[in-house]
Amino acid sequence: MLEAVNVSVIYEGGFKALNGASVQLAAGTVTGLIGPNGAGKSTLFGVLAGAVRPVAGEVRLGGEIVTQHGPAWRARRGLARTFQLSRELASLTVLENVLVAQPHMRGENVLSLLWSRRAVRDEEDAAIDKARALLQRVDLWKLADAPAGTLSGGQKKLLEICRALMLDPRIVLMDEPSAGVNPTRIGEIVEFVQALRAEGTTFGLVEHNMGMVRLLCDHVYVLAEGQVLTEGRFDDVIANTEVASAYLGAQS
Amino acid sequence: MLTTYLSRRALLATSVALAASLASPPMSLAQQSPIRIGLLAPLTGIGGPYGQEEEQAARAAVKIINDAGGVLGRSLELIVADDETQPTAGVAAARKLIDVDKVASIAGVWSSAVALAVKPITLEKGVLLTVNGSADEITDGDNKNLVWRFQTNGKSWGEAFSKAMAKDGIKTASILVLQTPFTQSTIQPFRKSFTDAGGKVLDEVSFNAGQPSYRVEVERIFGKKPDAVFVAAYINELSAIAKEAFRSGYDSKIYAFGNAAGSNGQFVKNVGAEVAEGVHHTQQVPVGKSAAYSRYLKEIGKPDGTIMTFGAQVFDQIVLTALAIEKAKSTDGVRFGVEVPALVNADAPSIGDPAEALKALRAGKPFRYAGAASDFRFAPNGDQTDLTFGHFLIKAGDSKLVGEIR
Amino acid sequence: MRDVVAGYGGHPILHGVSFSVRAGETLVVVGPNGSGKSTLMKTAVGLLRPISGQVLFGEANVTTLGAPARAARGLANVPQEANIFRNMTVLENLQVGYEFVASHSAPSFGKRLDAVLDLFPEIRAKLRSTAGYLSGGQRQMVAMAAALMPEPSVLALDEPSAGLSPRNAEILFEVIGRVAASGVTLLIVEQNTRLGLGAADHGVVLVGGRIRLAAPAAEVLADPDIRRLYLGGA
Amino acid sequence: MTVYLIATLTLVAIAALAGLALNLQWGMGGLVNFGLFGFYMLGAYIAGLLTVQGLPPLVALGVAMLGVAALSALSALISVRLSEDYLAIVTLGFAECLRLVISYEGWLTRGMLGVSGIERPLQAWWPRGWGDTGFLLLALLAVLIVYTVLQALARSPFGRLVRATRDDPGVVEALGKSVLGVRVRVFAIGGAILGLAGSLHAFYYSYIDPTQFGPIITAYAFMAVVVGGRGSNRGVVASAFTLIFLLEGSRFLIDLVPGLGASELAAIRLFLVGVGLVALLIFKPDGFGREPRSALADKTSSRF
Amino acid sequence: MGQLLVNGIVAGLLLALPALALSLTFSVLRFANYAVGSYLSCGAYLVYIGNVVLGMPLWLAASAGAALFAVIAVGIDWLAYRPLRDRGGVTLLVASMGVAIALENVIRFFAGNLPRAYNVPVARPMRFGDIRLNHEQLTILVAVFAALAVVWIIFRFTRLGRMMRAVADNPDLAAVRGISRSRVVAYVWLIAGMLTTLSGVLVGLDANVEPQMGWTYLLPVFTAAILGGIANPMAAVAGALTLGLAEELATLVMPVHYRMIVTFLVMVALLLVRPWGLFGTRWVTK
Repeated sequence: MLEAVNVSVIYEGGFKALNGASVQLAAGTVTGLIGPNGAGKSTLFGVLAGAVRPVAGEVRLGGEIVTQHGPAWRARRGLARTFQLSRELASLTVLENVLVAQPHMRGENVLSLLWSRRAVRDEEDAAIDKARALLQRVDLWKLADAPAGTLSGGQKKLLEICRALMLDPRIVLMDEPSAGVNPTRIGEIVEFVQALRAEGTTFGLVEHNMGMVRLLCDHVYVLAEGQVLTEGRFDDVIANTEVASAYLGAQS
Repeated sequence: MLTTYLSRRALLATSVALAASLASPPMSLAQQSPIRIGLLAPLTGIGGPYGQEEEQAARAAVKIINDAGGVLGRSLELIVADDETQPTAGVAAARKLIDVDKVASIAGVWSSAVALAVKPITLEKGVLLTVNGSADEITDGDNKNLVWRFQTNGKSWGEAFSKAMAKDGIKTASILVLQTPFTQSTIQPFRKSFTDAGGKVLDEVSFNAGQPSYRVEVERIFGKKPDAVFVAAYINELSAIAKEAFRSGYDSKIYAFGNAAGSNGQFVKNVGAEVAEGVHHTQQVPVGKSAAYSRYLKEIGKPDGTIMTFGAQVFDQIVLTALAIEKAKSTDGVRFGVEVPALVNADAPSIGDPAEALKALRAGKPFRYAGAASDFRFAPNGDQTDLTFGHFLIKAGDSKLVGEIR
Repeated sequence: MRDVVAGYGGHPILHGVSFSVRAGETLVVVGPNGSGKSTLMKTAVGLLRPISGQVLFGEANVTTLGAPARAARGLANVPQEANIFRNMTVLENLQVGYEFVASHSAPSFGKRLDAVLDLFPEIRAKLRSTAGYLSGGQRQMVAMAAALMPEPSVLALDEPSAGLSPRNAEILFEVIGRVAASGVTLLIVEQNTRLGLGAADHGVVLVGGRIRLAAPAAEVLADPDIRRLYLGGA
Repeated sequence: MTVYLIATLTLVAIAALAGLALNLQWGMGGLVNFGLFGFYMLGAYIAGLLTVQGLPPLVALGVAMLGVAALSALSALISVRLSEDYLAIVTLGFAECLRLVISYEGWLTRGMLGVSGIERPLQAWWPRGWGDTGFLLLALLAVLIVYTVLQALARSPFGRLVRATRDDPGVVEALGKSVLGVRVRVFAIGGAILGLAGSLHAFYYSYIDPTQFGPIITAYAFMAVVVGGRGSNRGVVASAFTLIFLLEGSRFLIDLVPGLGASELAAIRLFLVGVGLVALLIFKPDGFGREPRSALADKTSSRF
Repeated sequence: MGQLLVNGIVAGLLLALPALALSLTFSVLRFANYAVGSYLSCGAYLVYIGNVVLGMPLWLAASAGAALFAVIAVGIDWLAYRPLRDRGGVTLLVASMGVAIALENVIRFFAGNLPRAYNVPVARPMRFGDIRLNHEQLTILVAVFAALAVVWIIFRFTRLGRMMRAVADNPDLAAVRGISRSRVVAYVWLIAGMLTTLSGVLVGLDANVEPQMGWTYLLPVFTAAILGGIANPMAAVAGALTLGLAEELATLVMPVHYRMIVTFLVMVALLLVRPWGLFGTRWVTK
């Protein structure tokens, strides 16, 4: 579905964030990326989403080479993402944050605003219904009118997830969705993801919460120093001593 | 210079107070409300160096008229507004003068751009407009006798320069021109007249007001070593350019406008006698020898021989406005505007002193007013005609008249 | 640290945290991402003022002091990630580490430079290089070396192993061991539980902005909760 | 006095339009357009030159709006790669260069001589002597229309997208929307309004020349937006009103403070403009108005 | 041609000091100070008072003026910029525009619009073969190089320089390393104030002292600083020289009055191709 082949990223100043990493997100599965901080997980997400351009390697989306296309192009083809550090649109309300993600809004076209006001209004009503369903699920609907900048860290994470899902994506890349989120809410995220996977959505997941990774991920990649250390089923990967020493620190 | 400026401000304040006190004492004048005359002067902006001069001249003229008993038995009151040498500000200020202060005329409009912007309003409201700007467009169209130019137009001045150069045996010349309507309007006539007389124009460069440096322009123009350079600019730019040419080691003669190079000795003060040495300038005369001009200088306390063209023009504007009002027995611009040309074009003995002219007018004696700035006639369109230009040369820090051009 | 509540924009991330580090010992704070480790570190070194609670250093209450003032009292800090001056040379980094903090009674710059370079022999050859161009491991060494220059009594390390390969992380913790042996008190926030706790005397486990467990390092390492947190066991 | 009031109100209307345009570009869109006066000038010139060529003034006005919108859109194309401070200096440079070109390309623009005799639209409609009042009504109508349109835009999904782009363009990209597209549209609409303001300027003065247009126009627009509250259209209109009346009112100071010359007074006036701008930023960071939200979102949530 | 190069270098040097001041303040404060031009004018007028009104020799007036304006620059920061420090670059940008307007009109109020000149005799140029160098140009050469050398030495080799570079590089880490940011900010304004005053004097020597003098320098100064990479002070000097030469040489092929368009085009082209400057390094942080 979505894959990166031998991608390398060098930041100006010579820092090699990725060094020939390859990952593959199979359709309808949840793929986990784990590894220590600074291993290049978020950079790899950036490459997959189109926000970071690799110096080498290529990215394929549904078999098509999309390396040269930016994040907006990929998003229009059903690729949604969340960010490691929440990037809420601070001055917009919670509801607006989610609504803005709704694709194909005619109301965003200035001329349609003039000619087809009725259609615009209907579209907006439909979008609000959809947003409400999402927000209610994560218990944010009660804050729909609050500026997003006033939310807590965990709430922002949830809001980001809702915003990504608003795109009706085929693929969702979630960068540490559980960070800062209240443990009881983590369960909801898990349910959310499982339900959508059942409908055929593909997920990529960067996560430090191993419980969540174990519950969700069909396939796991371990990254360290910009390279894929190993990959496989979660339990197999965990059993790998090198992985353990790199990341988990558990002396088995 | 800062100190002289401050003291001049003090002087201004006292002269304001003086004018205010003068407005009341003569009992007969105080009975009726004064006739208001507007002065739309360039107190700031690129015309800034000339704004004070205009205001001083206008106050002098008003004082002389009021001392002579005022007009129609009423005193004159001068209302000054700043046009910032900028059309938008000029329009706003003119609206205030017309709509709030109810002035009968607006004098002293220095910038052609401001004049062009203000003209439609004064025409609509029937207010007399006397200008110092020389762009041809100012007097174009049907002006209902409401617009009069107290300044030579660009054409005659440009030709005067070419004649002055021809007299000095100049074969090659280059042109450095500031981007304003007035300065530009002199260039084509100069070029044509100069080449017709067999001269050769090597190069022409235009520049903007308030440039940080004029080195590039000077290098380009003086570098070709023409016999003379026509610097069509005001005092600020001329000062910078003359200095730059001097210290860059160039020797081409500089020809400049009298209001820039003569200007009350300010140019010599700016650049020093050594740099100013040998700078030519031309100016409509008889500045310096008319009765009206000496009366003006005396009133503002300047020694004879000081050249202050714009001031002299404003002086004439106010005096003629007053005379026209008296003659038409009306403060309605449409009615007294008609009288303006008659007052200078009449075939009668010349009078230069405003007080005497007023007396003659009241006595019904025929006369014509010979102005301070120039002994001119008015063409029907509002332009001055029949002008004589003086050709001056700066020597040892002083401007010397070296010839006349007609 | 006593009952510290801290966070950003009025939203607490730490909900009343208390612990202490005794002189000469090494304390490691572990916990999952988002548990408040970085916030705790920032509060400890003075980059973040707590909403309530106190920070004590030695006998003194330093709650209201900013980072420069705490540094001058001998609290050195190596932040996570951006922990060197990239446009400066290694030597300049060490100089900056020394000159604005060292007290007048401290040994001279030259003496300290020798002493610190003995701890980090790897960077001796790189003194003239621009720090930004070094490898991750070397940069981490430079950062620690710079922090140690003024001979601080306490060194606070924020995720020292972040971004390092397992091998480099192990090398780094060997060095940390050497530093600890030289008598410096260490406060380390670390994600690599085994390496971190392996080098520590005491461990603190932070979850959701609260302390879940505080015990000698070996005990913490053996705690089944920790295994569950990190391995996701049921 | 009434006449003077009418003149001042006309200036208020023109200033309000410029402020509204900036409020869209900077207030809502986060795009720092220091070159505002350049676009305004361009509008004035297109309208002025076409009118003196004999085109009906209203048609010239339309062309000016379209022309400035097109050029604004073009200049926004650069913006996508620039951070805010760079965009500010680039637009400022663009405007200054534009002024140079207008000053020197006399064959097209009549250079420093300026364009005179620009006819006002619909002058024949009004009875004699009511021309200024008629023009004021026209200008106020323009403000009303622009205000209504902008208010509707601000509350529409488009406005939401614009504000989202201001807050974080990276997120908007990640949501599949083109940031460049948004910026181009914002600049174009703002440009059309500036074209309108510039045209009205040309009609009002009936004479334009390059010296009428300078960075001070930009400064006034920024003041109007800062005072009015970034994003609040109502606030901008109100503050344009206050601002122009203060500035114009200060012309009367010369009659009250006899010790001061006009040049000193002009200096004091502009000094206060500068100090006022800084003081407002410090003491009234959010201005006096509030940014509109998308209407339906407001309506829906108020059901609770 | 040789003359053109000499003139271009001098023109570039005139830009170098304010460009340096601009990027110095930018690197530490992270905002583009639009008032840099007005600072230049203010400095020039202060020196004018010393030189002409009080009759001091120019070098003495320049030193006194630089010292005085340095303090004023710190004061302006304290009054206008410090309260806005946390509010982001754009707010400060707009504030600096307000500061610029205010300062320019303080000058207007006290000194009017008349151009003024320092009390320095005008002399014929020195000639070296075909190349002429006038005394002001020589003064500019010497003064700018001296100032640059001093700033470079401070920057590279002193404790103060390391302090400034540390804050510019990584303010949080600098705080951890015991450097007080507000102290560094004050020092930076002191230096920037002195540099702009000196450049004001040199611009005044080269042309006139007038209220608009700084504003006309604004665009080239920004271009020069951006050319060098705005957060990289020493590269700003290289940017200034490049721009000075480019402007001068451009007059060979296009009308003199369109020089500003050259500046503008250079800037836009550069921003599109290398937004981080010709000589700057781009550090990308996560």
